[in-house]
Amino acid sequence: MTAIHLENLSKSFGSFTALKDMNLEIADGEFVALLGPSGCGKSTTMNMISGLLDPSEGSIRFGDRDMRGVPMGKRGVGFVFQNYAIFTHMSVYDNLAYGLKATGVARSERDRRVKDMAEFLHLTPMLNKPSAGLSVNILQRLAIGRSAIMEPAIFLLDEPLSNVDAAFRAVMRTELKHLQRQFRQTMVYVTHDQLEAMTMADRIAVMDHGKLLQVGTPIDVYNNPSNVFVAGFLGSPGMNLLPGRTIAAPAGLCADLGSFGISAPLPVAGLSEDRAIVYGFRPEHCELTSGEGIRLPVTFVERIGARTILHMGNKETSLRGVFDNDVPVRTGENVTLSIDPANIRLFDAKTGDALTEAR
Amino acid sequence: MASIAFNNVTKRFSETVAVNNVSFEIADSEFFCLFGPPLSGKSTILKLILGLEKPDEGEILIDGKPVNHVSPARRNVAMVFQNLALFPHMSAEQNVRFPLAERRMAESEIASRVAEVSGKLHIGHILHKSPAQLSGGERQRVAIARALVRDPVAYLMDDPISALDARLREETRVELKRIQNELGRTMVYVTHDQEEAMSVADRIAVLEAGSIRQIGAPSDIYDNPNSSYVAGMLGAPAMNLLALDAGNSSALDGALALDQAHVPQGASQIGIRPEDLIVTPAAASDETRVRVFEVEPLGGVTVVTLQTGETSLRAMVRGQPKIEPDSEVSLSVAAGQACFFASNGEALRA
Amino acid sequence: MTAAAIDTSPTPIEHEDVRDSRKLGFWLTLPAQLLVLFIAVFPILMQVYISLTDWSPLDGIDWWQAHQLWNSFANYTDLLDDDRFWSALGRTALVMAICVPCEFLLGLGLAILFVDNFPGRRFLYSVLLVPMMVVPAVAGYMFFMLFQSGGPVNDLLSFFAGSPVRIAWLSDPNLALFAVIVSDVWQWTPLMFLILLAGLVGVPEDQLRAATLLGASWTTRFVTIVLPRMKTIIIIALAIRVIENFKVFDNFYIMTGGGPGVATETISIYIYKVTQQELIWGYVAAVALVILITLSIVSAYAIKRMSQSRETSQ
Amino acid sequence: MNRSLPFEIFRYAAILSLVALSLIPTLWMASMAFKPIAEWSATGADLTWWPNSPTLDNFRFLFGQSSSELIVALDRTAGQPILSSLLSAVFGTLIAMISGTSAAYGLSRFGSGGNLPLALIQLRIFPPMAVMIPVMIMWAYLGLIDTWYGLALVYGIVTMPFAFWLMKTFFDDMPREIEDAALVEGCSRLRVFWKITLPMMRPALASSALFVFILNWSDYLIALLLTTRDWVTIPVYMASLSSSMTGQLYGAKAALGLIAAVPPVILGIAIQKHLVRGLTFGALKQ
Repeated sequence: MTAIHLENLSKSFGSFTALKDMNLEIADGEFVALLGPSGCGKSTTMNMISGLLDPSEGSIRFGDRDMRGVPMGKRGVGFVFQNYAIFTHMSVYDNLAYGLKATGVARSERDRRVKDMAEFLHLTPMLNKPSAGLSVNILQRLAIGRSAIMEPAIFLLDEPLSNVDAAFRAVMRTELKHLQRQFRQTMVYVTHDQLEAMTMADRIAVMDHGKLLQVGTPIDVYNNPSNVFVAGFLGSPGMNLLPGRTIAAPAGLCADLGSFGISAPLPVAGLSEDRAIVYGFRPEHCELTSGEGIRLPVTFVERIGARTILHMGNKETSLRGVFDNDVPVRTGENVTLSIDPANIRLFDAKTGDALTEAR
Repeated sequence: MASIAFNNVTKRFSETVAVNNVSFEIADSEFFCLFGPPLSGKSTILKLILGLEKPDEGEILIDGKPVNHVSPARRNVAMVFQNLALFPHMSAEQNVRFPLAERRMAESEIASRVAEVSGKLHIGHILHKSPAQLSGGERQRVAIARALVRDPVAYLMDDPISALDARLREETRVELKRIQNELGRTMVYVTHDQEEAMSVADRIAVLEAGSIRQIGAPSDIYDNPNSSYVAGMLGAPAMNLLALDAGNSSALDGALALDQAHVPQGASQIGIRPEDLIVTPAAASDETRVRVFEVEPLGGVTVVTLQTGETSLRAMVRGQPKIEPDSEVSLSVAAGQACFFASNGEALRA
Repeated sequence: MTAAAIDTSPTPIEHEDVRDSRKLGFWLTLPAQLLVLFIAVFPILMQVYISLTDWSPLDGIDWWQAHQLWNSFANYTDLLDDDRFWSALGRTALVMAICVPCEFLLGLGLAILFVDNFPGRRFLYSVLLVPMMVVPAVAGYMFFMLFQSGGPVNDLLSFFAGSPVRIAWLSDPNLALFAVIVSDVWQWTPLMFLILLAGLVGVPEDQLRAATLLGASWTTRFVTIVLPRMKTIIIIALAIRVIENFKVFDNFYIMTGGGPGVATETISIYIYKVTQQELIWGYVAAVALVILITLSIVSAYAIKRMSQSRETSQ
Repeated sequence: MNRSLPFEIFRYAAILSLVALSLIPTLWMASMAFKPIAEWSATGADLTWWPNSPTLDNFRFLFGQSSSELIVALDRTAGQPILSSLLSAVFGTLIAMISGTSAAYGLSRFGSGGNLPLALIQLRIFPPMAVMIPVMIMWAYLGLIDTWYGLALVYGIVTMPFAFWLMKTFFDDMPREIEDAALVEGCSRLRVFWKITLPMMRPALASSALFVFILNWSDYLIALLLTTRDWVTIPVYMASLSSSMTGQLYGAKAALGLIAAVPPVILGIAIQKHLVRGLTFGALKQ
């Protein structure tokens, strides 16, 4: 069980820089998710930690052991592949025992550790069965068990849930998170699905185009996104982002949101006037009100079981609000939205970075 | 315009029954969704409507007229296949023209219709390209244009957006709904994603192994499912199904108190939606407590997984409450929000 | 746009779809079935008929009157003590027992070297396939020139040996057999290399990586992951080469004509010579039938393996 | 996986030496094809790996010109055999492709054909010699001996199994829904096969046809049995290329060998990615 230190890690393939200057500390026993769209450099980072790729610059340290030049087999890395890479031509027992046998552990010792691990993962009844054709959650346990039995320094998981049936994925997420807490194992989980990162990770590292944008607890990254990309990427549906300009108003500095009217006073003090900003708020923070607020037409009502998503706005920008499923609104009606100022997030229009204090 | 009706239709492939005595009536210009797990007969029903498959029993009516013996071309029903089935060796324009060319339509008529449909679906700029050069979204719009160009009375879609990534799927389903509203044609839509079904459909038919378990508006099926199977199919996370304790006064060995008056006769299971389960930190006085197995924050809501003995259940709490894994909480359910099922899964009204 | 009225008058052909496809299916497979009937089934029946007689094209009577020379199973009994036949069969088996393993090991070795990508891989891959595509008769002639006593092989050997070497390869029974085997290995190793490389590349990359991460060395990975997953493909490659090698004729006959004496006379060359020179077609028909029967047993085994692999590769 | 340097050196050494070995026979014949008659049978010390004075005489000699050193010109030139090889291989390929492709489509789409698939594999497995006697009798009876079309018919039948199995795997790979999409527009099954399936299969048809052509072009035994004088193919003619005066006409035979060897090598490399599929009857796809 060790902490992982990534210092100024970069990787480029010819002229294409897959990863630029990444610094990340992963504490011992922590579950960190590398989250981002495809091509954002999360898999490159994982492959460098596992030793498949060598960094162009920067270093990787497990605890205080520098990993430069250490081959894959010697790094003590547990790895769960996208479709689990189970040795389907072997039995469950042989899969679990593979690592021990390959590194020459005595038969009796091997047998004991396999039986303990099978007991721990409820795999005992199927130990001697062939591993082909097992259900996907058993495959997940087998893949984790096969690596965990080698007591690895760190566990890497490469989007293991991506081709699992949607209904079953929720069960797998809970089970995986529970296993991680039981093993108290340092884990790095790579995914493009923000829901998986939010529900399982202790901390999320959001990446885009090879750069690490923000690292924080799910709630912290969700409530205080450091820039426009993170705000839009997290949450389903993502944060509403309205372009606007700051203007002086009797009640204080407000935002002129073009066709959507003037906003309530802005929560951020000390901003200059007539400055291009992005006015952001989460769909679930919208309240319908008869009084002051943003007036706009409802273009579409999506009733999805427990919640209803109202699509509002016009041709260029559309907003979304999430309400309970008994919200009495029909398509075509006009509504006024009021948003608690505490839930407003402002971003600089040019850089996209969050505006928290006067800048 | 066309209504589509099935009367006791059955279709067998060698020994498996793909469609088992199915009857339904799709109203004109309705957005009707066939929803169910993979291999539950959804695609076979589409092929029966289309005429690519012939029913072994029962009758299929389009606009009230029996069409069992009418060839696919003469039924004037179009379909967008799951992998879009564009002709790879033809350009996008040739693909869209194909249905009209096959019907030997006048060239001027073909040109005007193709222009109109490609305008509506914004594919005018890519008509010259071959399918291999198009993006996923563009290929899909060309497939839809090919289905619409001969102005069918109804069109069918077989799980068209399951290949797209999550964010694009959310936007495309709204787009599909908008196109269907605009054209006002009957649409039969197949999907296995429950959120997609509830979002787009006017009415949903929930299928299981070739037979229809329930038909109704999404909110209607969601609020009062007619069986535990249907209840489990809609809603994420799925409805909790708990065995009732003896005497029907509580569930989870007393951990969940129930108002006996509301529990109908013969009920053996209680179904509670995660959002209807109320979770409160256990006060010292509560003796029936439940352990928190796992807490999953989703941002807008938080899913709390609870465990007592062998059964586990989930609650969905709004916002970001301070609940720690392995802590103790007490449960209650809002009055009248639960469903009750008999031992055979049948829903029972209180 | 007005909706075209649905013309739902029942079309004349009932369920025309199902019947139409069955009819079309019949017409599509008819040409192939006729050809097979015309050149395989009918000839084999004719062959059985002739094999029970002493007929020969020189007797001046047409083959369907061959029953006049009826000798029932004499041909088959003669076959039992025809030692030239059995030595040819034995020699074919010997050639197979040497060629196929050599081609397999050389092919597997090359395939292992070609698994990873390296500069020049595509070019060298194509060049290595060349021998397989050369017309076998022409390959026979190439090696005929190479193994001449004054030819390049001796020249190379004398270069290495330091002193002039003039081995008469093609006129010594054992050396001639060695020469024809070299030509067969040269021509068909690329086929083994092609199939085994396709098998090696088919081994899932992530399973190999998983094994590496679990601490397995290259040899352990090869024995525990690669070979077991390639079992079916290896069997297919061997089955194909055994069957093809059994039929070998072209390069052997061009290089040595089955000589010196009968030193390189394989079963195909034996049948050819008996057919062309001794013209005892009744007897040859019996020999051919024995071969057909033994081979159809072997092919049934090969087909079972191939269809099994098609399931796994589906 | 990046390998250590010593392994890379070993890899190149092993591959290049094997490549060299595999090229020697072909290069020797190529060099012989351009050697003047004097260098044909040079042995020992004055054996030349590369022609000292390369000449095209051998090729001219093949096509009827009597070169100065050779006493007698050939009475029958190589033109006719080359034509015979071409005609029999091309038409044999046509017969194999037409019957094989339609049967493959019939089996792939409608499951018709009964035990045809199995019969086709077995047809391919039997040694030609084991079935040639009845064929020789029938061909003599039908007057097809020593004719290019007689030969083409046998080639068509013998290589039809390859065309059948290759095309069947290509048809199976093609998604059924593309044909359904055409059926829905009123195409009949035959029109779908003609207007949609075949045009889509053009690359597959081309590589299968080339594969079958290479097999037909490479035959020697069947031609040896079924042709005698007029329509002998290149390999059969090559064997007869020796004159009483100078024995083996090494240079001429090498030139003819080169002409025979070049087409299949070029075509083979052009379709190399389909070779695995063809040789294993579709059991293995690249």
